[in-house]
Amino acid sequence: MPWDEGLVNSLVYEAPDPGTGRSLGYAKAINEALDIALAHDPGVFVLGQGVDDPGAMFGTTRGLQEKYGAARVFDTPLSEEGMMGVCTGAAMNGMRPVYMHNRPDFILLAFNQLVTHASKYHYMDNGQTTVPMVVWAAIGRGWGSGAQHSQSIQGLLLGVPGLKIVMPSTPYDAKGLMLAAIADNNPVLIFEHRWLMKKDGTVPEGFYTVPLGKGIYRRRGSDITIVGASHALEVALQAANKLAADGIESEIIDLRTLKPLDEQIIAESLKKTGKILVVDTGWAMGGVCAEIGCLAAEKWFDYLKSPVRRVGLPDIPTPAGYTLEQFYYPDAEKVAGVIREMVKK
Amino acid sequence: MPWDEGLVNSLVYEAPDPGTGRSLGYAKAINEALDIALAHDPGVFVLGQGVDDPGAMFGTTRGLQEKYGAARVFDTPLSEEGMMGVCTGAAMNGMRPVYMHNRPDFILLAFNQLVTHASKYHYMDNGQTTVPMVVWAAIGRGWGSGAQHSQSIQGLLLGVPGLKIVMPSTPYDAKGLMLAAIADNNPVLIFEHRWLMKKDGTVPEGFYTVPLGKGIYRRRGSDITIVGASHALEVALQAANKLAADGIESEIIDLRTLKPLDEQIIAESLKKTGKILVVDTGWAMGGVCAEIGCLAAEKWFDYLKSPVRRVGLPDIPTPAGYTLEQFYYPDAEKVAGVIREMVKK
Amino acid sequence: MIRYEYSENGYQGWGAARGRFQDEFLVRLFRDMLRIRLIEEEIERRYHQDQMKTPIHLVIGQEATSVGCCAALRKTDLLYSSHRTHGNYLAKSGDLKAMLCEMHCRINGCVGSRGGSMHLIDKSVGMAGTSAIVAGAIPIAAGSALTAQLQGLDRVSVVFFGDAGTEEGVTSESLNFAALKKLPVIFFCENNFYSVQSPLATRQPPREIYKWAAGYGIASVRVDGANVLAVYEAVREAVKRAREGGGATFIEAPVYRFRAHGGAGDDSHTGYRDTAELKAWEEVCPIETYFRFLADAGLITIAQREHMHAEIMLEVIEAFDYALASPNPEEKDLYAHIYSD
Amino acid sequence: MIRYEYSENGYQGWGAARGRFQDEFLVRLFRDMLRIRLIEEEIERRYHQDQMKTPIHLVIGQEATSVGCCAALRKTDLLYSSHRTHGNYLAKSGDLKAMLCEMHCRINGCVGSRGGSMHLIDKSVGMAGTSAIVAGAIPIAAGSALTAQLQGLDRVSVVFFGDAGTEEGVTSESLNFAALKKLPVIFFCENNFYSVQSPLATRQPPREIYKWAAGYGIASVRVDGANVLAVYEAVREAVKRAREGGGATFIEAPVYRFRAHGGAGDDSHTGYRDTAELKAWEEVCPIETYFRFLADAGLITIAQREHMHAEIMLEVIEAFDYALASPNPEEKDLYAHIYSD
Ligand SMILES: Cc1ncc(C[n+]2csc(CCOP(=O)(O)OP(=O)(O)O)c2C)c(N)n1
Ligand SMILES: Cc1ncc(C[n+]2csc(CCOP(=O)(O)OP(=O)(O)O)c2C)c(N)n1
Ligand SMILES: [Mg+2]
Ligand SMILES: [Mg+2]
Repeated sequence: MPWDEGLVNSLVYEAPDPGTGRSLGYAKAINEALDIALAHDPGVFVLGQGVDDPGAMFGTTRGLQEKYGAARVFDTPLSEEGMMGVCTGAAMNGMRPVYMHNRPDFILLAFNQLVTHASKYHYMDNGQTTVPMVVWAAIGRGWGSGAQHSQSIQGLLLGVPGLKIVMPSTPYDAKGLMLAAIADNNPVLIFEHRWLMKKDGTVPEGFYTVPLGKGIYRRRGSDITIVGASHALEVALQAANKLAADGIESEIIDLRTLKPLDEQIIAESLKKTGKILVVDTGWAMGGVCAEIGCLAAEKWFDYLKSPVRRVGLPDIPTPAGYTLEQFYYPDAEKVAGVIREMVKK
Repeated sequence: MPWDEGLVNSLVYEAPDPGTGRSLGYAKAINEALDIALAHDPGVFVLGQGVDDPGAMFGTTRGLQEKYGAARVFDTPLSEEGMMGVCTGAAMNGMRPVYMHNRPDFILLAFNQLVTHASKYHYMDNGQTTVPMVVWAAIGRGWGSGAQHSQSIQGLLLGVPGLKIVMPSTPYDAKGLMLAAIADNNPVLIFEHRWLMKKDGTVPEGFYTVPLGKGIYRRRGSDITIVGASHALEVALQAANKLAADGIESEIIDLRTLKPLDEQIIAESLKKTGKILVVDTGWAMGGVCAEIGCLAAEKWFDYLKSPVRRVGLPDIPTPAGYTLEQFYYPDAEKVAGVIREMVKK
Repeated sequence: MIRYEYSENGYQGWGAARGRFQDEFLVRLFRDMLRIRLIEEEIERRYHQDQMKTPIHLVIGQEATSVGCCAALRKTDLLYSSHRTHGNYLAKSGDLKAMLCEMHCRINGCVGSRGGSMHLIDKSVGMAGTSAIVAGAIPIAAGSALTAQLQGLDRVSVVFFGDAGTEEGVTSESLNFAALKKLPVIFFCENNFYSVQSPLATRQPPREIYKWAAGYGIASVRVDGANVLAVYEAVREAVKRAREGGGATFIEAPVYRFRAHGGAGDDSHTGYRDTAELKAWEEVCPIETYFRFLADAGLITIAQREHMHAEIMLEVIEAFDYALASPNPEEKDLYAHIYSD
Repeated sequence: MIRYEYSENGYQGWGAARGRFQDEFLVRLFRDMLRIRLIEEEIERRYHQDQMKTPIHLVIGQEATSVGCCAALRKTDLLYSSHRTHGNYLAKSGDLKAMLCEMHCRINGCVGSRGGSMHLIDKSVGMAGTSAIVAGAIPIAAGSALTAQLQGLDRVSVVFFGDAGTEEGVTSESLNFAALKKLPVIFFCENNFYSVQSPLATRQPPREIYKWAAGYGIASVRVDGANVLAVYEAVREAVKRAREGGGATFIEAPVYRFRAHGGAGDDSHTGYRDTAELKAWEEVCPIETYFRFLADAGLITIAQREHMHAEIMLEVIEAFDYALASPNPEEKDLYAHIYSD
């Protein structure tokens, strides 16, 4: 079944993860993180539709049931709200569930448990309860995913107190952030992107974490600050590398965690460049782009030399067809165009 | 049962709806709108938990079942997702459901039907289907509503293509926007606020609509532009009136509709004042405040003379206790303080 | 018109109970019910003073379910609850002072004034979590039971909910999962025939709730919710099943709330239910019928009851005084526990 | 290991059918199934060419349910579907060219290239809506039925979904509401024992799906999903009930998909199901068993079948050619229908 595969393979990743050492695939990096967590902590369990099937959730859960048993790595009924509640109840009692989803769209079924329960218990009962759980999903795109199988929902959840939101963009981070998320005592959402699943990168063996709430520079430059995460950053990097030939030097910040946000790194860069472009895999309106754009105008207004810009999805449901998708999703060309305009100003 | 009542009555509404004519209560104005719509269009039906009970959804649905029958005005099982789907299916076939909720929190149970179905069919099947439905809810506050009964969720929905979002602040608007929402061929969310339910104001008799997507000036001034809707605007008005004594003249825009947004009126005012404060009943982060704040920095950067500011809720779940609530919710004093700071700059 | 009738036999046929249970135990059940009643009546009496700025959902008339159930549980068993928490919290030995402090929005409330009456939680006694969202705690209790199963504990998790709770899809999902995994969980449905002011008939087709639940392939029973011993026995059996690996049980207990859905006093006069219906159920008040049963068995006298009453009232008044004298939160308290370290 | 067995009797005992139905009708059912099969096989054959950039969920092996059901419906009755739409769309007389254009992402696709194969919709023939979300269309169909009831139409709404669809809470909510309101709706569950690669046993406790559905107080039956006549009869009865005001019906039809959950070809070799299981079900292929039944009854010959086959293939190839020659969308097309006026 070509389902996304063709497109995934056609993406050229021009900026591999820096550093030397073992190179590993993205999905395998997540697989390693889960393996280490399961071995390390008997409280960890992994669940989700098909985590034990031959597809193994893009390979991220491959071999885990064989190794840790069907009690700790298990398939679920098609009951997203119920299973989110089950995870919440388990987490409230000392377990560390990792609940895997093929697509973020399915998490919308569980918003009541996620937004009104998991994220609130710790505060609501005055700290008696902690809810250490990880909810993982891979954003769909391409091959007819369409309006109901392609939604990036991080923007919908950004405002919800008590949650943490992580969006890795390299195999290194995918592993390190997963381990950090599992270790965290709060509900942590990890949004992956399908098109990163076949990316390779340097991944250290064994246990390490990438701290939640800390961004990282992926490219240094002084003309403009580009802020984002996950696959949107990949596109921005491609645009930035193109523009370097014209002497435009972009500074690119990979936020890694959208909530809590690393404001310091953004401020530092913006102070230097005076220009900020926010990119996201989700709708530009009312989501991640809006929050960071507003923040810039609120906290770092004096640094700003030109209007804040955002590149996300237009205010339109995702069309399924291939040609329409090309018009719908911003590509490196489009991002490069925005950067050019901004730098000219 | 005092449940909110005490607090509702203690609010003094210093700025009644302008205009002469009949004065009517807020809930009664909605009741009239529903009555007119039911009489006018046999496709309209009204449903929700308790719409036919003695409480009658704050009185908004009082007498409607007696007048239009139990087939068109009916109570529902506790099945928010299911009933949202029922409304969607009915709307797809030419009906105009009005689905009433006591609290927006309950709509979180129905996000899959609302976000992934109702809002998308029209686009997804190339315009074959229209989904004319109204989803109404009153934001809870006070008297121990707490984290699970007080959520303002407009910010979570702002980014979702295909939806419209309305937040009235006067009885006049409550009636006129409800009639406009019912007449609209798209899914329209109306978020009311419990503390407005006892407000009185001028309300014309008979049928009229307040157009969706058009804001209105509630106060003219040249020192600062304050943008918002619903009860947040009420607080801002109180603050502005206070400050007028000190010679600070705020311009206040009632957006009425958050999506689609009346950008023109904001731009017009901001051009004059150069300063913008966005207020909302929801979390300041990632929601309505963020979107409008970002928009200002993106589209009207050249007008801006000082940092964009926002006043919404802190990034904390709502505490239930009375004293904690006083620290949690921004009041007129707090808003006045922010305005003062902004005008000084 | 009486829409919903009491269809059980009270304590008829329970004469043998005296032999099966210790006298003290039987009397304690009475005291526990009476205590809940008196606490709630005092809350009700003081509610109009607006010192308790919190919604209340009284269990007056529904005391036998909480007391009968908790008598069959260990302290380490976990109880989850809905908006109607008072009876659950008290029966599970939740601290009364902490409860009243919470209801008075004081900083030493059981959840620091963050939750109010819908979030009476005291983990030290296994009162483990509540939800103000109908059915919200049901999958959470299933998750709690999964934990016990994964950790090899013989702990049982119980969740209380109302008849309307069975209409939420998540309840079906939870029953399915509990049946699939044979979870040590008890789903306790207090069917009081109303959801706020909506009668069951406007929300569910004619069918018996416990039979519907049996469709998930778990043990499911109906028990007289006005009979504390019947409830105790049903829960005891369910607990035994759960501890022995036999999986989940659904219990439907028909009960009747003597007060409005929320707030103080009855609201039958508004017309959604007939006062005659309330009157009929008051006749089978779980406290009075049980008192007569105990008195007939010679286990309690009126004088003893009066003494018990006075003793409880002393405790209650003291607890109210304590709550009223307790400090309010300060601004800094708002900022604690936003995230857990 | 064969985990899920065919447990019905094929066309044994259906000899009398010939008298009950018109010959043409009986042959048409065969042709309709064969046509779906041939269309899908052609889609499958061409899928690796990557001209169809859309997920496909083939119904090869499950043709009898769509065909038997739609034969009992009027054009004005409405059909709602899931991700597995091809059979539903074709059986409800959806336009083949528009379907293939949609699958080739062409602007003249049945939904203008916005939906792909999971959103084959053609309202002109009552193919009224689909959802790519499991169980997503179920409450929508209930809403559609409510509309008919409110408008006094004798229109029936039918919704297809898989076994996994019964695990979603919203399905329970929909059954409850349909039972409560006696809605003219048919819940058609194609139980193919798998959800993607997850067997039923890892998702549901041992119980029969149709018996569970009966717990909602609606008519509920199981019917042989490999027998087009049995399906037709069951739906006819359900339609009659719905039109006469008798309310909803739940139909469980055990079926088997001969291909992978999605994409072309079988994937049994990956190990989630035994190839022997597939083989066993292929033995009771709904098309071949019905062909033998018709042939035995003297209603069709091999030569006639070959002619039919050729005729269909002509239509199919033409439709593919048409789709391939059709124009792609342009940028402006992205912006139509964001909101409705
Ligand atoms: C999901 C949801 N919808 C609506 C409400 C409002 N509400 C609060 S309590 C209640 C009644 C619930 O009835 P039932 O479950 O029978 O419990 P009872 O109050 O009778 O004990 C309702 C509708 C809610 N809290 N949650
Ligand atoms: C809510 C939701 N969760 C998960 C999925 C992913 N998914 C797509 S089809 C499918 C299998 C559904 O199985 P079933 O309902 O039995 O239908 P079948 O494919 O067997 O016809 C799954 C899990 C989805 N589309 N929606
Ligand atoms: Mg009830
Ligand atoms: Mg299936």
